Amino acid sequence: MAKDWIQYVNKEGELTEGKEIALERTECLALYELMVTCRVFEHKATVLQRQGFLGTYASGLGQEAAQVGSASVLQKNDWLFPYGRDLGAAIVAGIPIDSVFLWLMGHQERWLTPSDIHVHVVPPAVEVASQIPHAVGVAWSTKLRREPQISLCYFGDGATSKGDFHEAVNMAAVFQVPVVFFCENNQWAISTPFARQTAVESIADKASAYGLPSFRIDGNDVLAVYQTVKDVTEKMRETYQPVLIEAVTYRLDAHTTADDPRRYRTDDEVDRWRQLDPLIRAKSYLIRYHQWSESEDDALINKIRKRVDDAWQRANDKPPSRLASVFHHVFYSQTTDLKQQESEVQQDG
Amino acid sequence: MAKDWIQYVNKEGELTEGKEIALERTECLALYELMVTCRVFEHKATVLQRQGFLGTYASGLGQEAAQVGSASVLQKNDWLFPYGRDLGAAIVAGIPIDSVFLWLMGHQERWLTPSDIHVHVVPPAVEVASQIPHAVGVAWSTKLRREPQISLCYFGDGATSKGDFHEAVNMAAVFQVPVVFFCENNQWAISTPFARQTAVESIADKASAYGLPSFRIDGNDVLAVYQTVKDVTEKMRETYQPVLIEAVTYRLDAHTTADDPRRYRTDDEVDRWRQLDPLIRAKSYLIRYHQWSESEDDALINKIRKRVDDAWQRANDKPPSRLASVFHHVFYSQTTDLKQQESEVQQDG
Amino acid sequence: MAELTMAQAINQALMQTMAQDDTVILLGEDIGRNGGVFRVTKDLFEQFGEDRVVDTPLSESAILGSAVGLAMNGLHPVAEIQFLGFICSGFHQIITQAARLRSRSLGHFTVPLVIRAPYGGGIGAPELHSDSLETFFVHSPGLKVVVPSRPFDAKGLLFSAIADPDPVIFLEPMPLYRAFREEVPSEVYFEPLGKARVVHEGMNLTVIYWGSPGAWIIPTVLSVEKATGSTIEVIDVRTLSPLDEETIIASVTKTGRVLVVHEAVRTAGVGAEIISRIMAEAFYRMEAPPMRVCGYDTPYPVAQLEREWLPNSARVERTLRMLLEY
Amino acid sequence: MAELTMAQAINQALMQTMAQDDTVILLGEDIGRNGGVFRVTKDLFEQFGEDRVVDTPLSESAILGSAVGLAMNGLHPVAEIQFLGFICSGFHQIITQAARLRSRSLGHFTVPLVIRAPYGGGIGAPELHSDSLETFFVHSPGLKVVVPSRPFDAKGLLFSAIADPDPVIFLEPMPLYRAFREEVPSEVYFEPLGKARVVHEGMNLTVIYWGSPGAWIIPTVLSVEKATGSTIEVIDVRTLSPLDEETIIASVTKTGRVLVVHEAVRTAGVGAEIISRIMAEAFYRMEAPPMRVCGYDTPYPVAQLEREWLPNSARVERTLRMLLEY
Ligand SMILES: Cc1ncc(C[n+]2csc(CCOP(=O)(O)OP(=O)(O)O)c2C)c(N)n1
Ligand SMILES: Cc1ncc(C[n+]2csc(CCOP(=O)(O)OP(=O)(O)O)c2C)c(N)n1
Ligand SMILES: [Mg+2]
Ligand SMILES: [Mg+2]
Repeated sequence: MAKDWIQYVNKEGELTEGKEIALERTECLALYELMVTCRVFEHKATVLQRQGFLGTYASGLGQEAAQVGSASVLQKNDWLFPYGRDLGAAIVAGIPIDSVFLWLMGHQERWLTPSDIHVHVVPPAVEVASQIPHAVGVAWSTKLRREPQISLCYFGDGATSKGDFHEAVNMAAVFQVPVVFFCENNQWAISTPFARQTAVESIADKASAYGLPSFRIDGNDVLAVYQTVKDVTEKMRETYQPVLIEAVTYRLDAHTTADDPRRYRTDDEVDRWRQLDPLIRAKSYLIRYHQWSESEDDALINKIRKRVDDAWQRANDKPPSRLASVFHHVFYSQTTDLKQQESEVQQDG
Repeated sequence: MAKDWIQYVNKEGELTEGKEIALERTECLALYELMVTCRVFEHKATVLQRQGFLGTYASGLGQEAAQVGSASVLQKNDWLFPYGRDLGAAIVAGIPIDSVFLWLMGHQERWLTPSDIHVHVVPPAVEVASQIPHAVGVAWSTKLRREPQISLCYFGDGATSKGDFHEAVNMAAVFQVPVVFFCENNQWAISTPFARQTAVESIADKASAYGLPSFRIDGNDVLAVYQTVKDVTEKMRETYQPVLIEAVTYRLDAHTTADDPRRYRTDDEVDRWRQLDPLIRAKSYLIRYHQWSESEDDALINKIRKRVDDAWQRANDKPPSRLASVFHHVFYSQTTDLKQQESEVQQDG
Repeated sequence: MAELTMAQAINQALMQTMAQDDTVILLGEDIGRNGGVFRVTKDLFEQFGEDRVVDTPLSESAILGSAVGLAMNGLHPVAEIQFLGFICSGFHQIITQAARLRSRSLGHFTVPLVIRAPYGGGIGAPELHSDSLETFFVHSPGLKVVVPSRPFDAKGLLFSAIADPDPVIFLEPMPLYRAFREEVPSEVYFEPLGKARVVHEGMNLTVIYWGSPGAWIIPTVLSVEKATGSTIEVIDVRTLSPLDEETIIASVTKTGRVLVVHEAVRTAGVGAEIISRIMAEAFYRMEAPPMRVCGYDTPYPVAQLEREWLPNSARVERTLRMLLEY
Repeated sequence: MAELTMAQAINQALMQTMAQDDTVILLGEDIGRNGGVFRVTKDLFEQFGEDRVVDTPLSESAILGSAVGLAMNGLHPVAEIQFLGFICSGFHQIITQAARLRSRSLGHFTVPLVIRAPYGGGIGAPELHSDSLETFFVHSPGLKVVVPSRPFDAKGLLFSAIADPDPVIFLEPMPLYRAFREEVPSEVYFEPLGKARVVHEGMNLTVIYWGSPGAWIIPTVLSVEKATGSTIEVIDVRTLSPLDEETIIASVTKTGRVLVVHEAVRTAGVGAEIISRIMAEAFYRMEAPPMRVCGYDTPYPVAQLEREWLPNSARVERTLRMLLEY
């Protein structure tokens, strides 16, 4: 479909003409392992949701290259602003899988952040685009302190229609603060196709309204994503200049487990994109250039399945939530009102 | 300063090379008379404000060409969405001057619209950018009815930083509804210079994010404004395609009567723009090409002064506002609550 | 008469209004081909086409703001906000714009707009999908606020809302969309805005509610009546703005005791307004302190806790007994 | 001690906090070189430079949203909204974001943010410049809401607001910016959030207010006291969230009569919450119906009508007499 995008590896897993890849085998394998982790997690979550263990779930199936390629660039104390479909990215950045399960269970310990986490991972934005100004503020704070940290802010194609996208990107450009605005253009916002979201053909085009550099990349090519985000952020750590990246990808699954995509898109379209599956591509690349084998692949998948299953076990073993927890964390010090309401509950209980 | 803008008449009042003007003397004079009306109104209002008759007042001094050139293109049943500095444009479109004075007085009969008005003039937007989605909705309604009416929506450079600008322009482009998004880029938003509003050099550049055609015009050249808006709207009445126009102009006066611009901008800058005063230019053009004379000019100004003075007289003669009026026009049918609150007031009164 | 769920009743009202009146158009996110995330606008796209059932970009402010413009020029837009929590990013277009255009223009411009939104808790949804924000609108003059709690009302109130010459916020309790069916007349009918409904008559206490508690309040009340020998009047307010003070005052004047139940957080909720009016008008008739069972003063909780956090049968029963013993 | 206006007292608090603590930064429209449209941030730009006193683009949502981000990473932003009415277009960044980030992240991320806004009526401003919207914030758990009514409180409360680890909405009554001066300590001091102030003691009636009525309420009360021989207790709530229920209940328990005065429209205003709490806690002590003198339930009126529309001395006096005669 698209022209003028950055691609390193084509859908057959071959290096795109004129491109070189600086990554060693182990580095490529590490990216692949993360993608497999996301994929296995997506499958597990979908199954658990069907079994009634999790609430409505928005799968990132098909967007693993975009998420892994970008999130794995982050360094210590960088910031990640995921939205609700970026659970894979959050896992890559260090949120434990069991914590993500707890979030999906609607457990009181949702999004518990380990104290030794390397990257600041903000809880996923549920209100579309609301996280974008936050990322600008955090980036602004790092710039004010002359620190090299950057903020990586994810959002979907739908989010670009929101005022918050506009106000935040504009402000970042005015103040030149180090945010990577990373759009996972997965072609749909629930049932709304990209063409109904905007009259332009590419999100990357929107950068010219703000005076930002922008890049359009093959979002199903993990190496293109990784290399672009790496180059962009290395520069950004010195220049503080914000950048808009559009990763062209596709939501292979339903919008959420409550959605039936057959109402609004064709199987044909989905099939076409299935052929561009980022995992297949990465695997083909590994086989072609790094002697990756099916048996190694199976072993990897099994290892990760076990890891995800164990995480689920830990999440499921948590004691159920207790209402008393809601009265904490509203404020730093509990107010008299909340103290009283908590004690009412306890009397009742 | 700017390149790539549309100009018909330069600051000496000479026709710009390669341009032709199709307007007759009487048509040019009509535009000039409207500009003089705006200017005389601005002066009168400023004086009345100082004398304590009016509330805070935002003068459009220096923006007369932009306002008159655009608003006078409107035809029967077109829609005008002014913002608070567009009182001149509203007068051009048919709001009686006394009604505008009442609005500025904070009188209950603010913005009383004559029933035989030709253009729908919405009360000026006080909340920056809030009118832009309204203009889109109205344009949408005319398109749905296959009617040729267009909506002319004014806003300042500051307004382009608002989410409402973005969401509305984007939506207009997606649905292709007939709005002229007309930005009076007067270089300042109160004390905030244009360069602090956006990192790009021109508002017209922002159109590429939405897929709209855009034009950048010399906003102090009434003929350039008139001709551009005329061409754009003629086409729009058939194609329904929205357009973004940036009229480059300058706010010669303070932001409002409560503002002291010497805190944030230099006299030099203001002086430079004074030389580009749209009235001087239009007058020079008339003198040069249409034998306009100083004595005719004086007579015109006097005629208009009288007209504005009379309007003020009528406004000032209105009986003062009565609190009872606030309980009407909240809803079409007064609610029991409001009925009761009104009667309380009347008992008190 | 067919037995319909509330989702079906609303769908039918939209279908019939649109068939009768081609100035009615719908706009919102995913309401067209997808029929809405709750399928409330199902089949309308197929029936009326994309000019009248419009999937918009993901832009709450532009949805609401352009709906204001549509309404100003004689159309009757029905805008959907996908979940009430997401109305906050278009809030100004309601509070400072839709609600004030009539008074701003002395009636020259008007905004016959309905804003529909699924709302309230209890379906295990993610964060921000379950908030009860009605107070914001009740506190904003120029808006009407309607909350049906059964299919019959939903249909009849929606007709009235669309016919109303002013902006109406029409809140649809999500758990009630498919909670139960009831007989709903197939024709067009108008339930008046601003009129509460006495659901159950009683002499000793008045319970006032709106929305989701409608699904369980009567059994709860019946069991307390049975256990205590008292009789309890139950009022479904249905319209939160304007409030039907008359019905409320008449009831508490008779009973002398009142409990207001709402899902919104307690502090500064609409329950406070109702109690204040009761105390202003029926001070000497009250025999016990007016009470409230509401959401606690915290952000809406995670799914595992919502049933306990929300007003529920146990909490209401306990409070009713306390009130009756006063 | 110098005699300062409230504008000066706020300015001094900002100046001193910023001098002591370089994590405090200001952002907003026209607060820098221009010193704010009310000159409240005067000289701060010159003193602390453009990195710490930042003129932003005209973007309420990005001001508030980026301030959330600044606060999340350890700064203490003080964001100014030029007039409270304009907060509505960034509303979600407060209600769904700033207020909830602590609970959403179980305390891992916090938002020590102060949002300052001039507010209230009485200065003849254009539309949307005079709205009292405090109810919205009081009804949103996770926010504190502060309204000073005199220079001394303004300074001491602002220090506390900036030191507070949670988001605080700090509302500055416009007519009080320069209405009067009073002695304000030159040093840093903290007036506690969540504590009301008994301004005047009395036995027969309690008047509760916040903000602008502070400029005229005492003379009004004194004249009623004199004319009736009663004594009237006057409470400046100062913090609307959390409410100082203790002080309020203690007072009405003693007086048995209450009047709440606020500029916000009456229906679902904070007055309703205060009355509901009073009736819950002091039902048997009340000797007369609780009353309210508030803005009427209409959009804020044109300048020529605001003095009559707002609570004013005449309206309050009349209601006090009525209450005392009950
Ligand atoms: C402000 C807001 N409006 C509506 C919604 C409901 N909603 C959740 S996801 C979604 C679509 C988002 O599309 P996009 O940004 O493209 O992300 P994707 O789901 O495709 O990954 C919508 C409308 C929301 N969460 N927030
Ligand atoms: C949403 C909003 N924020 C802030 C204000 C206060 N304000 C009034 S005019 C103005 C500047 C507007 O600048 P611009 O759009 O360039 O128009 P100009 O005044 O220059 O004509 C501001 C900040 C407002 N009216 N509305
Ligand atoms: Mg998408
Ligand atoms: Mg400007």
